[in-house]
Amino acid sequence: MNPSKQTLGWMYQTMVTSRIFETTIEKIYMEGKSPVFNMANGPIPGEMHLSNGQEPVAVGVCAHLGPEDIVTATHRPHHQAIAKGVDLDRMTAEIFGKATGLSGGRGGHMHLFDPAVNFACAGIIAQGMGPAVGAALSRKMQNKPGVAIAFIGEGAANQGAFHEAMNLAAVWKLPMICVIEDNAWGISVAKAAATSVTRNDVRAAAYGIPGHYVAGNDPWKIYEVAGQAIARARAGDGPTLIEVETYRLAGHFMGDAEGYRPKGEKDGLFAKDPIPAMRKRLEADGTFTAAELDAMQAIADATVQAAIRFARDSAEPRPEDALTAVFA
Amino acid sequence: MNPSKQTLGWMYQTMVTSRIFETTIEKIYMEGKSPVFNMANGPIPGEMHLSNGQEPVAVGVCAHLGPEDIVTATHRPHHQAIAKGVDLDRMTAEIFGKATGLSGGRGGHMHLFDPAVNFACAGIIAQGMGPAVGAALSRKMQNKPGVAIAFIGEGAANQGAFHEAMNLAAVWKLPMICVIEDNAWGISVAKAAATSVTRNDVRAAAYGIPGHYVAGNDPWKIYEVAGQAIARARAGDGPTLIEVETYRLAGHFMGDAEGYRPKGEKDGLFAKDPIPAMRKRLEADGTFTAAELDAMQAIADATVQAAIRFARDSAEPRPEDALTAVFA
Amino acid sequence: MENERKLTIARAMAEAMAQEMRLDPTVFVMGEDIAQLGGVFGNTRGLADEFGTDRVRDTPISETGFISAAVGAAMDGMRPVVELMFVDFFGVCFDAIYNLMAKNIYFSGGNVRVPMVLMTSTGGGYSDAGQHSQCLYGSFAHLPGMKVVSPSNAYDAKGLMTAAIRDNSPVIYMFHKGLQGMGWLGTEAAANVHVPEDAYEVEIGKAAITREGTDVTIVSIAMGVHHALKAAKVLEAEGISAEVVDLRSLVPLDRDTVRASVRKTGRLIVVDEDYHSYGVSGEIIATVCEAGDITLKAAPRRIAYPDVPIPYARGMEQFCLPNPEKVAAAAREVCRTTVSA
Amino acid sequence: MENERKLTIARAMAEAMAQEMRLDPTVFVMGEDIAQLGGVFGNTRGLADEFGTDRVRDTPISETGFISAAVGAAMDGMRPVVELMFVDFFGVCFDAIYNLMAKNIYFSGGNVRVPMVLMTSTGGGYSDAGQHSQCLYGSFAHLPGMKVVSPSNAYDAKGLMTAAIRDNSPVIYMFHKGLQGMGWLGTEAAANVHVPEDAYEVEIGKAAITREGTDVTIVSIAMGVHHALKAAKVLEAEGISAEVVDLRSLVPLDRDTVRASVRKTGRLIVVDEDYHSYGVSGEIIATVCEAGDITLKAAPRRIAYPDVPIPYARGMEQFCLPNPEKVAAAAREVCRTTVSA
Ligand SMILES: Cc1ncc(C[n+]2csc(CCOP(=O)(O)OP(=O)(O)O)c2C)c(N)n1
Ligand SMILES: Cc1ncc(C[n+]2csc(CCOP(=O)(O)OP(=O)(O)O)c2C)c(N)n1
Ligand SMILES: [Mg+2]
Ligand SMILES: [Mg+2]
Repeated sequence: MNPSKQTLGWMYQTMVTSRIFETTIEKIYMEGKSPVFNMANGPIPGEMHLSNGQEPVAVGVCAHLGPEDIVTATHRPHHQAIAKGVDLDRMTAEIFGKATGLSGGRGGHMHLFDPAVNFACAGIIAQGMGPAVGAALSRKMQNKPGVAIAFIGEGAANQGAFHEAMNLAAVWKLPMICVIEDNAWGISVAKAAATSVTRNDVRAAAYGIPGHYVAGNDPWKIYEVAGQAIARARAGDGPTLIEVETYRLAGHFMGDAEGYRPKGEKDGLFAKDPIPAMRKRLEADGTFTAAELDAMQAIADATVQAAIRFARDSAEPRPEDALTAVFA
Repeated sequence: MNPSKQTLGWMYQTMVTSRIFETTIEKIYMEGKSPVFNMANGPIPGEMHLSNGQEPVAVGVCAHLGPEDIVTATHRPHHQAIAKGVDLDRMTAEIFGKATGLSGGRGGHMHLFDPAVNFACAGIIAQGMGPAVGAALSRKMQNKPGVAIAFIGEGAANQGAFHEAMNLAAVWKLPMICVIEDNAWGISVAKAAATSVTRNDVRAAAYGIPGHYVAGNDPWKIYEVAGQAIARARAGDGPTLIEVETYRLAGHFMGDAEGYRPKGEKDGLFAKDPIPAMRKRLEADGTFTAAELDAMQAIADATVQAAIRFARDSAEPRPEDALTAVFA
Repeated sequence: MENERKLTIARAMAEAMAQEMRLDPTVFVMGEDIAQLGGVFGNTRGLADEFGTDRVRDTPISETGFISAAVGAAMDGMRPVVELMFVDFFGVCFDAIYNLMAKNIYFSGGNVRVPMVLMTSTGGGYSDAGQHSQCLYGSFAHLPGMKVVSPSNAYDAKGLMTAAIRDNSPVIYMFHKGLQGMGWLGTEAAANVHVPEDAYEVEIGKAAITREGTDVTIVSIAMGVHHALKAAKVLEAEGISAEVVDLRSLVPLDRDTVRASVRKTGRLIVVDEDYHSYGVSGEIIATVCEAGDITLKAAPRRIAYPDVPIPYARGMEQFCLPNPEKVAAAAREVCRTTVSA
Repeated sequence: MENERKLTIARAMAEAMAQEMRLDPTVFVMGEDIAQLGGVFGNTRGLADEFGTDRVRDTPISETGFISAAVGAAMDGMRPVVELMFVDFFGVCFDAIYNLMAKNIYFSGGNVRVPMVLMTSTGGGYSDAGQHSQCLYGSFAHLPGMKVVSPSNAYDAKGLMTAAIRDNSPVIYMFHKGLQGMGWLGTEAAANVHVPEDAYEVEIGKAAITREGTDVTIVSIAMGVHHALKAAKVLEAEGISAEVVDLRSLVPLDRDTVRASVRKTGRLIVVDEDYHSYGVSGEIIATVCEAGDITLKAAPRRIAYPDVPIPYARGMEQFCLPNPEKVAAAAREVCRTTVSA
């Protein structure tokens, strides 16, 4: 299963959008946070988990999805949200804590909800597993189309919720897929120190379902493996477990000194940055010209800058509105 | 690894003790509960989960254990407690809610604690998994001998705690073994309706550890497989996952009408009752004479009757002592 | 009246679910042993026969899995009614409840609905020991984002279940085992009352004055209401007139009804089978005392479960539990004492 | 005095652990990111270097697994100090905490000990949103079998940690992120106080009168104590003398100290960063009102977190949080009002 030219263009442009979004957010996050770094300050307070380096997973999977499909994401949700088509203006406004944000500033960067494209995320490790299973169950019971993807980190595969949800999806043969982004680290703890198996795809055997491991953070391979799993789910053949090797180019969150990384690891990762790599390949195999790719980059940049502007220009929520929207 | 004659005698006698204990308890439990069955009444109130049929698992595993080894059991703990050497008098008194009980009547049949033989149990599904891992960790850190066995039901293998504990035991290579008693049912829910794999031993692959399935509720085979796993653990080679096919001859708890069982299932089970089967084989292969086996049965019976007498004759706890022993 | 149909709470709950399932195809029920077995406490009996095991589905013993799945289904347009067999088991799945189910509406700024009911059994009294006998009312009511109800009788049981299923927000529906109408749990007969056949709602958040009185207000919920009513009867013979307030709902809490009653009687007793400290009993007392316009004739009292795990032995458990005698004794005391003003 | 050694709470906690680890080989520390990283909130910094990663061990993200493992280790003679990174995560592992750790002593009739400490971070104020900013004091304090402490300053932090590690019963040790002395969390400087180098214990279950006063008692814990102290300073200038009670421990609760203070001042304000209803604030008010011998000059007041999930946006979060201004305003009100007796 090879991505079409159009899909490849979408994948590249989406990866670039995500990257530009994050490098822009990264800078803005630091506003008001120097000389003293205090999370509480600046236009974007609180924790900030960047996903740069992990874009291939988001686009390789979401290239197969429509708005009706469901994605549950994690505390590191930007790349997935962007790939799923979450309204970038309102998402950015949410990250700025503005009244125009997806939830009017109640959620913040770890709680982005866009029901229009069936996207949700959460700050608790593996918490999205069950909701993805439930959405898949809902579709199956209602005989409605749609698959549900739960993205988690490799560290989350050691959480009980992972096990319960996978078993449930398998027993009920639901159109659900768990995609594990293996970025080798759960904050400061290396995968090998936390996980009793080298690759989480082998855990599929515990549920009698297919398991796949994709090495190399490669958008093409991710696209292919995800495509098969999603087709399988749409055909009513049940869940799949996919683990993808990817790289976290930034710290766990902003402010992380990353002292736990072995020396030189970061340099190695930057050398493998998937965005220049994809660009190189797209140019080399003649899919797109440099000019076309530059144009995509320009569109991505404009999209992000517009979203930032929207967010900056939006009004703060009324403080007392904190007391509203508890119940539906 | 074949059990010695002495071990076989212990195994048989322990199985018979457990069986006589349960049939006796079964009768006493009904005292005061007719004509109207009300759990609150009689000398033994509350829920009562019988283990008859499942004795081979308890003796096949515990034959390899000494008092220093750790067992965490479940809501269905009698056979395991007896096989582990829990003080039967005080255990019985606890089930009668007496002051002389293992915890002076505070725990009851689902909360039997005998620190002298490192036995504990719990009423929450899979709750004993973590404590077994922790006891194994304690031994490893202190360089003290001992393995920890967590007994659970096949239904418990779908609980998150199972997954987290197995991964932890494997990552830390601890002397811990999980023994799953597969009695085909979790209350009224059949294994196939709850579990995405036919046999839970395949889940060992999710932790990179050995997994074994023992068919036929066979004390000899259980002894052998458990023996290998325990030797492995004692040698420092880490955990094992074992599932044993066994049979629940009674209802889930007393009062269960068992309407969910397919017709004829119970008859089939009684035909496979492991105690007469073991007796037959021990006689047939000349290990013990009928008279010897009768003598064991008589000892078992006397042991149980003495425990019942002890419990019946013991004083009730003082009601106000309910307020004591909250803190150590 | 004599010929009016009486139901147990268990049957009233099942009837409400069945009626809503007939009306609304998105309603479904899920939990352990709720299909073929009809629920360990009888409250889903008959549903699998009528609606099939697709809509009435047994689950694995994976509370985190299926409760968080219910949240996902609810966000996707379904109306799940989920059972946590004993409330005591909330510890294995509380993240799915308090941190997910209860918060997603807020996190979405009200843009998603989470129309689900989590029903769970509470209560002791039959020696089921420390992991099967708790009420934990306070543990749920303390945390924002979920409504919390608990009926004391079958009429309320049906009406609250109907209201809960129709609610677009998550509702915790706590049913006390001793009121279920299951003989094997030694059921309280007074919970079996007339239940109309047609569907109706009991408003979530409205307390009921179950008995009017003038000397002392006894506030409680679920089983405690029956203790209060029995005490009130005894007290009446002694010339003490007790008003009994059945909260029915802890979230929202009908503070107005509680305050109005105490404003009238000047005396307050709270009966709570949940643990004593940091729970329902303290909240009700604080609600009255902080009002500022209520003059108490005696210090408020609470009959609650002491702060100890629930013991197995009958004598010990009964020593700890609230009962009509304890309530009556407290009422006598507060009616004797008068605060020197 | 000027030259006395001051520590942050984070360092005081680490020092207590290190000293106990030197004394007692059974003490060990376990949690996520506590070894090489030294704890996300700095409270285990340096321990892995001194004691190695066998005794200071990073865990997988498996809170149920490692907390229940700690219970097993504690029952087997070890003294684990375990970290739950944010208290907000308690939902994924509460069974291991409230139903296992807290109950095994009782279930065993006192025949086993469970000497373990569960330390966990609490509190908001820096826009970490609804799953990383809660206090949940009441959720832990409500359930029997675990002691619950929370220091407001480094002296108490060290002494309570030492006492907790030496205790044979489980202790929940809650540290407020805003008091940790981690600059990136905008720390409260007044929490950094003199800490003696030698090991010492602060008794679990004893409140402290942090400031004496005569007009109003302000009861709080952890961060709330600093709000109270700041308010007291402002009030002093206005002629209102506030007494500040730092509970330090919620279980056991030092009801005597609270009551004695209110008996003296006649007025009560509770400051609680945990949710308003069914929690700490209600319990403290009830404790005073049910005493029977305390005449209040004004209705008790509470400044607590409203019953809503914690919002992300700065303005919304600050609107909800207790702060010195809200405390001072409430104090002015209660000191103006006098209950008509
Ligand atoms: C239940 C729970 N435990 C711990 C945390 C704290 N935490 C946040 S992110 C994280 C690491 C997650 O690692 P991984 O799943 O690999 O995702 P990554 O951060 O690498 O994307 C941890 C431990 C949490 N949010 N929830
Ligand atoms: C967390 C939790 N969920 C549900 C229950 C109720 N429950 C008690 S026993 C049981 C069935 C257990 O099945 P299995 O593990 O196979 O053990 P068995 O009863 O067959 O021995 C259930 C669901 C419980 N005690 N704890
Ligand atoms: Mg990771
Ligand atoms: Mg079973």
